[in-house]
Amino acid sequence: MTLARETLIDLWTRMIRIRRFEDRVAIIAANNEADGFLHTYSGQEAVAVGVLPLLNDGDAFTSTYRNHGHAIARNIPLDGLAGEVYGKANGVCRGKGGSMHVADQDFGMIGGMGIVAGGLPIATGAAYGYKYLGKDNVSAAFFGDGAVHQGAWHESLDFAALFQCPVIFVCENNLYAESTYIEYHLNAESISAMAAPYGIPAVQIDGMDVFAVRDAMEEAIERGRSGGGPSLIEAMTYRYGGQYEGDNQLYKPAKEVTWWREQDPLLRFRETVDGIIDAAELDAIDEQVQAEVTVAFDVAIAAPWPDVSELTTDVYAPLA
Amino acid sequence: MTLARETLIDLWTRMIRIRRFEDRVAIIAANNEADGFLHTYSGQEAVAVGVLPLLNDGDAFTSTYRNHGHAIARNIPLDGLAGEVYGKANGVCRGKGGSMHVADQDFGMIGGMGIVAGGLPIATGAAYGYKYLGKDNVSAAFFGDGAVHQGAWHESLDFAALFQCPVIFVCENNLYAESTYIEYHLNAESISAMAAPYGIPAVQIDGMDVFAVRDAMEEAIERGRSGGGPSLIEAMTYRYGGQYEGDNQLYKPAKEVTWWREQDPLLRFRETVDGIIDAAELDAIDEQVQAEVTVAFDVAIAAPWPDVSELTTDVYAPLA
Amino acid sequence: MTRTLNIKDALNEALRQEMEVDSRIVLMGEDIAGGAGRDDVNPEGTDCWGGVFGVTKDLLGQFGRERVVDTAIAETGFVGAAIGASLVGMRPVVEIMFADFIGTSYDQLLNHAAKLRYMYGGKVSVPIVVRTVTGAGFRAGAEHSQTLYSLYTHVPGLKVVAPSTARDAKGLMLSAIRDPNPVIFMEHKRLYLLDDDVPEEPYTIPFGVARIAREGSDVTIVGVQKMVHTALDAAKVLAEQGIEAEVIDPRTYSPLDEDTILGSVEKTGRLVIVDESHPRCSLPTDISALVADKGFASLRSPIKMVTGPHTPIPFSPPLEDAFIPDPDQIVAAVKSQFEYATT
Amino acid sequence: MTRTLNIKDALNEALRQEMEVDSRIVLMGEDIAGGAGRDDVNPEGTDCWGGVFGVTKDLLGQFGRERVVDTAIAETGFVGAAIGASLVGMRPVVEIMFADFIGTSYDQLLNHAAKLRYMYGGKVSVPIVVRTVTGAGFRAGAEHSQTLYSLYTHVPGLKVVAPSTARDAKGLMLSAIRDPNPVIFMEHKRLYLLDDDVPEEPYTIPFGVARIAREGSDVTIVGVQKMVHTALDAAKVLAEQGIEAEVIDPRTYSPLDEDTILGSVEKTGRLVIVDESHPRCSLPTDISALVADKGFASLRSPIKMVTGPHTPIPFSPPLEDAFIPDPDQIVAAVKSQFEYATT
Ligand SMILES: Cc1ncc(C[n+]2csc(CCOP(=O)(O)OP(=O)(O)O)c2C)c(N)n1
Ligand SMILES: Cc1ncc(C[n+]2csc(CCOP(=O)(O)OP(=O)(O)O)c2C)c(N)n1
Ligand SMILES: [Mg+2]
Ligand SMILES: [Mg+2]
Repeated sequence: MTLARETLIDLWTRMIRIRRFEDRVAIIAANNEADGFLHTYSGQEAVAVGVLPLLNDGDAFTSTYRNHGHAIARNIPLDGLAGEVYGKANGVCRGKGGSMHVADQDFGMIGGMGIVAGGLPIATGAAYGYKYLGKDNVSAAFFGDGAVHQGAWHESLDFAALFQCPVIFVCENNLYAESTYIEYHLNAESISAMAAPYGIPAVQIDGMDVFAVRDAMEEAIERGRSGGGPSLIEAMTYRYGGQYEGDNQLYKPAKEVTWWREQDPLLRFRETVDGIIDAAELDAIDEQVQAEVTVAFDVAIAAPWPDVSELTTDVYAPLA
Repeated sequence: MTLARETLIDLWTRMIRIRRFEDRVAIIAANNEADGFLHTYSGQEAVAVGVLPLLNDGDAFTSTYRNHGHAIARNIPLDGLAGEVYGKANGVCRGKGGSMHVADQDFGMIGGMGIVAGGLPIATGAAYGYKYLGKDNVSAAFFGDGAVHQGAWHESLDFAALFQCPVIFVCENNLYAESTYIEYHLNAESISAMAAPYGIPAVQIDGMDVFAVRDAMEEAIERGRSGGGPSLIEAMTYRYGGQYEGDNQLYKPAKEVTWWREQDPLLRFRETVDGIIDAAELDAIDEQVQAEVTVAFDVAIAAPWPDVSELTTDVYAPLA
Repeated sequence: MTRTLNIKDALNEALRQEMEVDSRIVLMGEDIAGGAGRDDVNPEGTDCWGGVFGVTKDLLGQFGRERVVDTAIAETGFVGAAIGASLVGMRPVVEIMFADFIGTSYDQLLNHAAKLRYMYGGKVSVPIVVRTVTGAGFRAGAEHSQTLYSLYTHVPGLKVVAPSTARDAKGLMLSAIRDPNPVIFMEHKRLYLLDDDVPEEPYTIPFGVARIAREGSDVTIVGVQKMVHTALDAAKVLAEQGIEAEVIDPRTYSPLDEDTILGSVEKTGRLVIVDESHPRCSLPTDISALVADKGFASLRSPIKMVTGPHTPIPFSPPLEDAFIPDPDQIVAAVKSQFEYATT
Repeated sequence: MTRTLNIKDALNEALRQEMEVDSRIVLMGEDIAGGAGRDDVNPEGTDCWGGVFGVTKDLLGQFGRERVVDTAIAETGFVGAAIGASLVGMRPVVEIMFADFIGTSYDQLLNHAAKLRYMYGGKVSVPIVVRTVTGAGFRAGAEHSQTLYSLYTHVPGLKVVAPSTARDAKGLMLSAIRDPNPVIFMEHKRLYLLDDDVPEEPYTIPFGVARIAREGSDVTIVGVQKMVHTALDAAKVLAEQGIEAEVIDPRTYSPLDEDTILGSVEKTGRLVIVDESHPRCSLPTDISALVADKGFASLRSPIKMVTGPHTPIPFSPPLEDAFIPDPDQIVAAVKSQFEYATT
């Protein structure tokens, strides 16, 4: 383990924060305490936390409807995130976006997008912009295993390759697109194999191992910043929740669930740092994070609704 | 040469008919005798004639704006084609389509489509339909080298592979997408290489050699009819005209033009059949074809315009 | 024989009944059965989803994966494939999961489904049905709540249908499947559970014939899909105040039953159109313009439109509620017309 | 200082002048320079196309391939990339070669360009310009002749601009580029060669301000883009018959200058709207509905719309000519209004 102790603690903190936040979201959903489609990220923590802390200020990324984990991995404050889940005035988007459209550009998070593969052209364009403007920033685009069939997916990789944009395409391959199993819909050997015709370097990695993700991301970022163009990372992972809360997941074999639960990214992290960091220390962080989550939701619940006048604001930016 | 003499004569007749028809179209365009964008097929004859005579009754194909050659290779009568170029009532589409939208389903020609890659999903669906209906038909989809960047291209190959549709994707790689050279825009080694992730068998062939095209098509058709799913053929070819008539083609190096002119499909055909068919016989067919073309255009010129009342017909099919 | 069914189940029944008698019909879409690739896990013939809203529930069990086809997430691919399949003799019914996703397949509808017949001189037709889900009020945010009726209605060659009751849903779906043209069939997500008396046997409702949801003599209110019900609520309030509203549900937007609307306005002299869509170049403007031309002589007061604002649809519950027209706004619009008449 | 320029050249000048002072601007599109990958063949800095209609001609020579970027044929890719680039500080101006191709990139405009600012609580803006080419009359057939103004105007978050003169084209283009919002800039292919006096120096024309192309007191005719000129032709004929038409060019459809239209109708009492688009859920219905509500009291006769029919656009020259509204139809519409007034 070559990482500094404080980095390890930081990775753990972000991962456990995602898990505890989503635990709460699942309860809220089960109790019908919040509206809308809620897509939880539990199980996939190692991907967000392997990727996102490595972005610099000025870098950017696009996310999907399954974005809480991405927001938390970027240290977007939990109360604003909880507020957005409810649609409260304290939400990061003042409640206008909701759970599927969390965004905070101050943290590089262009935003959560509800259209499958819809964010990829935009992340690609951000990278194009960096290159044009002479900045050494990179962008990242998260997408799922189901997104590779979209025309937008193809056109993004195509554009990125043509103009050698420093964008990193991060596939969270959790084996399911809604209720559809990957072996049904994927024509290729793997998603990383699909990058070949574009000449985009691609790797398939263990997405339950935050260190493996981080290594792949470091390589991709290095490539991007040094003018080497786009990369694709296929992180094999698993979502514990349904497509959204309420999905009964009849399509998942029990054995598969058990196997992946044994790969739990938090568990794997504990194993890796065994002997370096005391379990009690990790537990203490967990407890502290749980308190944070409670406070965040308390704040959100107490927060006012946006004023109805906000319905018609923010449609157009004012002329300079 | 294992092909029967009459087949050879037939191939020659269709190829020279395309060339002579397009010669006339070029003159018409130069003299401003017909309206609209006119995309000629000269130089690419071996592709259409290698592919299309092999389709059976009940098979179908989609074409592009550059479709005269495809229509002629299917033996669609020249007068209806010439009429369509003018927009006359005797046109195959009664003048409503025009040069870019030639169609005659009685000949399996679903039609010419003006949207790059727009026909691919439709040809794929026709093949899907054949399979569902238990027919052993196949479909084909023509597209250019520029079309591979479209989302629709990707989604078509993807769908065809997923459902193992008996569709043959025929790329007419003439090195240019409008004025843009293939080495600028293509990320892959070749277009045939782009089929790999879909698991679609693909070949790159000499598209100036009608026999090479025919061989590849025979193999693809055999695959399709026997349940082996889709295929892709990349035929390397060259268009002698501009993107459309009037394009001054400043982007083509003279050397390149000369080289490809030496590969002329008619010339190549003559070389191949040298010793089997007398040059004089081929010349005689050429002359006869020229007379046919003259008659077809005479008919078209003499034909009436569609009645203005036709403006509002054919929008909706009547209820049964 | 009629029973009570909700819209979801009425649509399901229409699909089932027609599939039973016409083997050319296949259903295609994302997770319309569900569990594709996992038939080892699901008990034989069980669909684990049956569509996000359950409209295609249990059809897999009866018809199998050949006819209830889960696709990849590739709307251009499968909408285009449906067009192609229809050209060789099939009758595909495809689902675009949310109307908001129109942009991912719009070219296939705009330039192909809608135009092939015309461009090709009347020789072909494209008998497909595109089912899609409209509407706000589900807390689904800006990209899963739009209606977008006008984006389809503008396009010659498409037919556009949007039922507001279960009885209409079944009859219109059967008409849609049997229609030889491309039909966009719009289902409102907040109406799926609405009950109505629905005949058991198959029946069709012709396109281009509006339904008069309530008769009245004082004002005509045209409701667009879910807004039919909001208009009926408003009509009750108005009735208490002595104003009898006639509420019209056009049911199909292309073709539009112009005569029923014009006839009603001739009787009432007043027109209010209610739609949750954005206001610009919309169905309300379409209907208003119709009447401002052909029904002008009957009009006694300004034509009022009650619509969503020119803003994306917000997630936040109070904002979304404010986005959607409510009965009060309709009542106020009607009242303004009566005040106008007396000034 | 003004000189005579046509619309094509006025647009070219606007792009050039703004690119000279703002290095954040890049142009992107298919063959907007031309000859990409063949710079060995073309004399240094020569574009062999400069766009299909030559609007971007010679800009390559001045700005190079870094700023005049030929893309692959992938509208979703490059429109989306423009959105992303705008978010990190660029000002992309992209070309969708024909408005008909909207379907290949519509999702990026509908759900992203138009909505990001709103969904994300006002923190971002998307300063892109999407140039595209509209209109019939070029014998370009059903898939290269549409206008489709309403498909953009319906969408909150987009601005929609469509100049009908060279002076407006230049001033509106400069406003479009400087606007912090996504602007759809629609250029009519049959107007490119139309001359006008155009100031040499850069200038802007604000959005939402209509141009009164002709003053008149008897009837208001609103012309949509090219139809402004057809309306002016009709106005001449009408003038000979003693009817003075006021002809209004809204210039921008979103935002729309409601006041100028309402003010004119207040004066004239009659409204005719002329548009070559398909009639349903269109700009004419939008404008008619506006006046049938807010201008009702001024109206002396039915609002008439002169539009293309509800059919795809035919290729055949006489059919296409019949598709496009002509001055006679406008005159007839106005006459019908005067006859109405006297019955
Ligand atoms: C264009 C489009 N089509 C369909 C949907 C509906 N939809 C939302 S999520 C989803 C599945 C996506 O699966 P995947 O890409 O694997 O992402 P995951 O949810 O597993 O992270 C689908 C089909 C959508 N949002 N956008
Ligand atoms: C979606 C779309 N984008 C752009 C165009 C404009 N366009 C027409 S032909 C063409 C070039 C196509 O090149 P290629 O696919 O190589 O075909 P070729 O003409 O060489 O046969 C372009 C860009 C179009 N018709 N459709
Ligand atoms: Mg997935
Ligand atoms: Mg080409």
